[in-house]
Amino acid sequence: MTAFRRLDKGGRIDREKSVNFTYDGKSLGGFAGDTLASALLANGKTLTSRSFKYHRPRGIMSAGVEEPNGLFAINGNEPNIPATTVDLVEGLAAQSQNAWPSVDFDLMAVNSFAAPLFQTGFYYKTFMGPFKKSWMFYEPFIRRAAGIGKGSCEKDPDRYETAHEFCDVLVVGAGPAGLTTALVAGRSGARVVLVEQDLELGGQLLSETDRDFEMWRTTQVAELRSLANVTIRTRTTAQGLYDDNLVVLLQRHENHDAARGRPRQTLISLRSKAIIFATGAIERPLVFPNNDRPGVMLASALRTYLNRFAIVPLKRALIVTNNDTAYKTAFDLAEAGIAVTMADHRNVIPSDLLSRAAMLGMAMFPGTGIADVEGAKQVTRVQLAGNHSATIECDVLAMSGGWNPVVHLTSHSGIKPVYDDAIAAFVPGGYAKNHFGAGAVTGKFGFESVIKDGNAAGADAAKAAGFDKPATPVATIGAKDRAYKISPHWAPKTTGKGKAFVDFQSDVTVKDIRTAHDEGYVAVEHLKRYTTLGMGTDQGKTSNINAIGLMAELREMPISQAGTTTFRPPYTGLAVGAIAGRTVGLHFRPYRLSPLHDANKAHGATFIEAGLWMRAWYYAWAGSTPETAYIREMELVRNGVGIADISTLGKIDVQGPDAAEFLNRVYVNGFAKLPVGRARYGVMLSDDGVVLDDGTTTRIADIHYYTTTTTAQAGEVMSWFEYLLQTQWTDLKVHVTSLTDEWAGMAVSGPKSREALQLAFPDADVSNENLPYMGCLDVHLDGVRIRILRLSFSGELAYEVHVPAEYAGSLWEHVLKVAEPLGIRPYGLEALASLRIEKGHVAGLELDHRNTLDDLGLGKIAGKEKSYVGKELRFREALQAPDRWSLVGIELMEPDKKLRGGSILFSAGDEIKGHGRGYITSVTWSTELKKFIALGLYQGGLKHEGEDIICAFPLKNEQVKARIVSPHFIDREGARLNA
Amino acid sequence: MFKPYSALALAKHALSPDRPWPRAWNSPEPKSSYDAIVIGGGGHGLATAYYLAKNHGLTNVAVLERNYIGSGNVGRNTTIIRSNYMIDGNTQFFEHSLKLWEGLSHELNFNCMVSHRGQVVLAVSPAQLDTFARRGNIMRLNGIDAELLDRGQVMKLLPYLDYSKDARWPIYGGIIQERAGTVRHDAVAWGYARAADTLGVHIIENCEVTGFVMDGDKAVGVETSRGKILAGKIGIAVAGHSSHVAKMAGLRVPIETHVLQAFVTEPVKPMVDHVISWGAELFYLSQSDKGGMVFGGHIDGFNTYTQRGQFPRIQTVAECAVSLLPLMSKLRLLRHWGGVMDMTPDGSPFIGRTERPNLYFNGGWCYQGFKATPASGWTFAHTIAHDEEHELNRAYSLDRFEKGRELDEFGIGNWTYKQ
Amino acid sequence: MRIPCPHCGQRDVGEFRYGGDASKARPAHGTGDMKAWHDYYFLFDNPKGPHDEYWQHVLGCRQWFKLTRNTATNEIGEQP
Amino acid sequence: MLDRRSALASAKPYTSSVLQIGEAHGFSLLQVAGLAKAISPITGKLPVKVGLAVTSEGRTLMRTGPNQFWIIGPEVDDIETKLPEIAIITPLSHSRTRIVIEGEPARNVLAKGVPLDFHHSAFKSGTFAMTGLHHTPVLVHCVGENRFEIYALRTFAVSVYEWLTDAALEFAR
Repeated sequence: MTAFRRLDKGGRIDREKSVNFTYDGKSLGGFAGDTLASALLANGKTLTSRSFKYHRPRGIMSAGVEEPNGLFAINGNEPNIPATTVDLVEGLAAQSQNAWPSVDFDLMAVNSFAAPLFQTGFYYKTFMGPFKKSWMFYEPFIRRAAGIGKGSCEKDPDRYETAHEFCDVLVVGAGPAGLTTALVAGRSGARVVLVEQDLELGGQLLSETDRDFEMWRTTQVAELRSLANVTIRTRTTAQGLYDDNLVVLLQRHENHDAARGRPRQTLISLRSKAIIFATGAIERPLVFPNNDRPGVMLASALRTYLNRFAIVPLKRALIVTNNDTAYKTAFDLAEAGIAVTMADHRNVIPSDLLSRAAMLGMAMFPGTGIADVEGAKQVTRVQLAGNHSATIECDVLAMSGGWNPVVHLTSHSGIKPVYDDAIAAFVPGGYAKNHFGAGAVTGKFGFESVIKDGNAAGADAAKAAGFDKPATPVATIGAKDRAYKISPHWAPKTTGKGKAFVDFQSDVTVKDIRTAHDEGYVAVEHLKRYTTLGMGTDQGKTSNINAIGLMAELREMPISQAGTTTFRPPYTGLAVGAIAGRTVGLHFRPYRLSPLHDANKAHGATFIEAGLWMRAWYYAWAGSTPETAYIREMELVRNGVGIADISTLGKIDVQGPDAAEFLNRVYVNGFAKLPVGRARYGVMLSDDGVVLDDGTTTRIADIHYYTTTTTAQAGEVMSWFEYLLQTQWTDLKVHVTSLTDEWAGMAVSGPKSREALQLAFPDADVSNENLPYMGCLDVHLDGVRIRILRLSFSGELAYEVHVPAEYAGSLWEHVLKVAEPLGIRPYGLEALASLRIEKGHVAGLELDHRNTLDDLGLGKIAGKEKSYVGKELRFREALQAPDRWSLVGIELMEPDKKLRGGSILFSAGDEIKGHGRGYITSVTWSTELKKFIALGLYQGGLKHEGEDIICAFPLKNEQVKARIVSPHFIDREGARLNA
Repeated sequence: MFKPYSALALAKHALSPDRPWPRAWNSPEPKSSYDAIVIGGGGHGLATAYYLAKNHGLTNVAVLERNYIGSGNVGRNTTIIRSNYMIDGNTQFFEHSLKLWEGLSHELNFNCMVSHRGQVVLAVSPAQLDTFARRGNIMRLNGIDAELLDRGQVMKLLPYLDYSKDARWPIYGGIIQERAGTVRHDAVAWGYARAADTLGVHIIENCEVTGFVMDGDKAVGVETSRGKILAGKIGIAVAGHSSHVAKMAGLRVPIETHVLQAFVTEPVKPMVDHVISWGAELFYLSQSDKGGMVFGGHIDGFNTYTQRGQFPRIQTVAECAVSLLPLMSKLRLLRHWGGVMDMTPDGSPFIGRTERPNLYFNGGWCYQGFKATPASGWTFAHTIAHDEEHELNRAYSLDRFEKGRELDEFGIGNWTYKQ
Repeated sequence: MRIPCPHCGQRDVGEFRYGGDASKARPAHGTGDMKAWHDYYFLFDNPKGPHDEYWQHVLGCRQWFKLTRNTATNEIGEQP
Repeated sequence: MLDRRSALASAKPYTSSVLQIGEAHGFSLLQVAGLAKAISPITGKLPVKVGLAVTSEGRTLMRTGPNQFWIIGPEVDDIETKLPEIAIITPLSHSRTRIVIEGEPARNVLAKGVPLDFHHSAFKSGTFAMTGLHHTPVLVHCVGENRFEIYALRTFAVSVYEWLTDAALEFAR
């Protein structure tokens, strides 16, 4: 069966270039310039899809982005694409959806017979029993039936790009209004961007036959293309409008090739000083029984298929309308030799239309609408009702219920559309500053008035963008506009037997809307959510306004009171991949590499992600798994000497006359009296009195300090310092600069570390006397200034060697080489983190912004007399409670078992339930104690030293016995540090 | 006239379609006074009214909604329910909520499509897996289901995630709560409204509260766009606008209003059977029963009452979606929207009495308002009815910061200006 | 949204870090009791309308500055 | 012997007939904070506002903050020793990796990731902007019609470079 055929000539298709494509695996042909929709129609494919709920046969209904029915899977990996938006390209593979075994013969159509059960609210009223969780039984069936197309689990082979753009005037839409405004603004000298979702400029003009229109169009386009300050982007959709005139555009590229870096789509974030919305209008369907049969389409779409794609109904078209615009379709069809019958809801039809219709031999039925549409798989017969009852045999039924201005973008800014009685549709409810509307979007449908409107809007927008020299207006063609007259018709008073669809894609009928009304779901949002109206991939472009009109009728109130709907971005479906662009996979977030990265790699490091950093986790010399390698690395440090990359530490240069006062304020402990050349451990709090970070600060000179922070909090602390200095303590003369990237750091640790340093820096005096614990020494090697701090995270005799980053690699190799006789080797993050557990140093897992100084056993370092950030709130009642969970060491008492991070702690006599008395933060095997040890927080803390506890890990059904001990597992007296 | 919902009723109705279904809830004129008023016809307000009537026999109750019911965050969230909380005070509350979800459709005679499809939280480092283990262990110790998953188990369960060498952060494992899942969010508002209405509660839409009627320190009624209404007790449940309404009663609260965006794609056949959350960045996704991928991320990061988000956040969330689930790349976003939310300094809510007698406060829900709905209503009703906190909401007092009793479930400090 | 950095000009919101209510007066260092600090740190006016606030041009010049933004519209006015 | 090693030492070179992307070694970077009038006798005339750079005597002076300047000099520069005591001086030569992108598509490539107006009329030679590229802070300095120098944080340099060369893949040979 076919309802359409292609004419031998005419249209804008390029008949020289034939294009082959497949539809459900069968090869078909079309021409360049076709859309998938036009090519399918030209091939006689009237029935192209099945509806969502009832699996009713459906055909293509529109010629634009509003298409609710004709959705296809494209090239096997892109579901639900409207055929009307797909340019026909060689090799395109289109697959029909939601039907089994085929759209022609769909067994799921059985749903139609159960339709009375699938009434609105069906799900909410059933599937509640018999058990509490009964939905779990029904859900898989419902889910399988839901969804339209199938997604692909394969990785997307295409590439997506993002771009930023700026301009003075953005024009959205290149119909008559858009072309006019763009040209006027362009003539003013403004930087103009004109975007059009179609592949050609002209909008509705592309469907006209009049030569004057075409001449006008080509003239304006030619001038636009000649202006250097005008950028034209076709195949580009304005998807959303965001604050401060950010418009998100999606550009689709013809020649995409991921391997050669050519994106399939580019998402452009464009900021324009002024914006002109020339977005046009979308024709509205009429609602009548069986208005969804294949072959029922919008009147303007039928005209587009005729004039742009040279496709006509086989023999006869019936056109039903409530306004004048459908007559253009009727006349064009009649002139193309197609028999046309016209049904008009209006009793009185303008006389010029009547006489032209008579001249063309059209049958006219005023005051008449549609009672029913027959035809199992496509329209065959239509029954008219009203002033005239008749049965018309036809191939195609075209309908026009009026026009809905495309107000989506204007309402993205939060300005609600308002109902305009004159055109029976919603228009923008106003414009934000520097926003302008032109053409059909404002409710003006005549060509001459649109051009006039466009000239004004173009000049206004240019002026708003700062280009106020008067520009020559764009000429019209001197035709006379006819007034737009509409007699709105929302729905038949009675629907008879056939379903009258309001939302084609979601299968929402007039009856469903009545049901929603009966049950009180009358607010527009309730109506949408209860019936799923407008929730499909077409976003309700053809259904929302009809539904509002119908609901207003049911509620017996004007549409303006019944409410409007909120339009949310994006305007059309927007691939998530296009939004993400190239910022996916390996490029999802930048990675941060230590200046020693290459050196680490050369020494066999295995890396691990730590925030953005890639850190050396463990080294090949020690083994091939982290679980065992770190133990060898720990032994190296405890018994000999190791070297570790600590470049990720945050480093801050603090300089200025008030540097000491500043540090004194931010740290709980004092820094004013720190002698030059000495370092001190410090802890800082947030205003709430909770620990923010810790680190060491070294006094380089009287008014110059070098501060380190933890790796994780480096950015936070830097920003906090800047906040305090720039907004709160503006009287303090201090300047802070991040040195995290300037300086690399390496820890040289272990009893032989001094020997190693001496070998590395033979000219320096690194003796205990000259460089005692917490001392600082600047040395020079090959003319490079290197800073040695005697600090220890491991608890051993240890040094931090800080060096300008570009010298780090060669210094690292130098130290490893000269100290080789001492057995020096690198150790990684896992060993670093484990060594500090043995020493009882807190780190990220303990500094989780829930703990106080006292919780971490650091209360004694806070100055009693001095003030510091967080001091006041630190003393809040519950933060001082004696039974707070605080830092303890934990020793495993069952040697054949394991301690695990995240274990919950209980006292030996406790029932094992609830929240316990604490938990384990960090665990390691202790090479010194030859057992598992851990740090944790425990209610009452070290008051319970020596007590037996249970570490519960119910996720693995484990409970182990352990004991509370001091967190300083080794060298409590600090003999090693001070050695 | 209440007419129970069931398959049988539906079949009967199908046979005699001319007898319309009754209204789901009525639309009464407000009376001049009630025993109790709940300000806010969202999920929490409606649930509160329902439990006031059901659990405490208080039926002379009105819910005042300035718009249509469910027009706030109950209709704007990503529909996730779960009870994986580890801080004492949160754990029991959210578990109670999940238990109420389990029987909710039954209880309300309204199918809210409570789907216990399981939530998987993915860890991107061994240390993160340890912190998840702590959470899971606490859950198990409180009778809540949780299972730890290693990488292999995650691969088996969620084969479509990116496990390739191109993944910026490899997945080390995860934790699953099988009982967690999703709920048809709008149905929750409708279901509670219908059930409360059946018990005699007045649901009054298009009624905006513009002020309080005070007798000294005591709140005795409200001024509304539909006139003055007196009440013995008044509960505020207007998350998103809590500060605004509290201010009318002279209260300053630890809340800032932020926008959280949510996203939905076109509907496709089932691909994702769980709720998925990611440890690399805040990101969560599930596939609705209708087939759309519903997902979200962080708040935009500054206070605003505009229900629209900033595009950089949209990009961030899309980047997460495609990086974690490559299948998301070709799926098309159909809508995104913003909900305005009460953010509190510690990320936990408030339910309790205020310094004004007879005035009760419920707000500060941050990211977790939806999943809390039943327990919030349950405990708030208790607090209003008995003028004292239920043991489940004792931790949620408005003055907890003065006492240093923060409930910092996520351990990141002050939410309100952290991005 | 675009934020006017007083030093670098109009920039995208993504380059900035938000710093909260700038109308709240932080007690001078070393002064203020627990209540004053509590109110400063934990309570918010949270107006729906003009809001003085801090921003840092964190991906730019790193300067903190104040501006007034209408939280009902996100429109940014003059610097207070 | 200690030697300087670039963060991009092991980065894959980018080749194209229309676009060059690579590292520009051999500079020193001194950050100076302090009163312009105290510094200018040594440095020469300083730029009047943030975003402007002036080049004199082999050095480029950039105003990077209301009261802060960058002095980009030759790899070995003695200016630090000449500056007055009152200035707060922070050597930052190692903290930044300088990546040059030059060629007709340079502006388009940068506009893929940087939310700034790269139109010739808007981003002119002699101006710079501190901004973000792929979530990292960068300073983008326009040094010719289609030539830009990007100062990236050293530890992010590989990421920034890979981002740039990936963005420029469509122009690669």
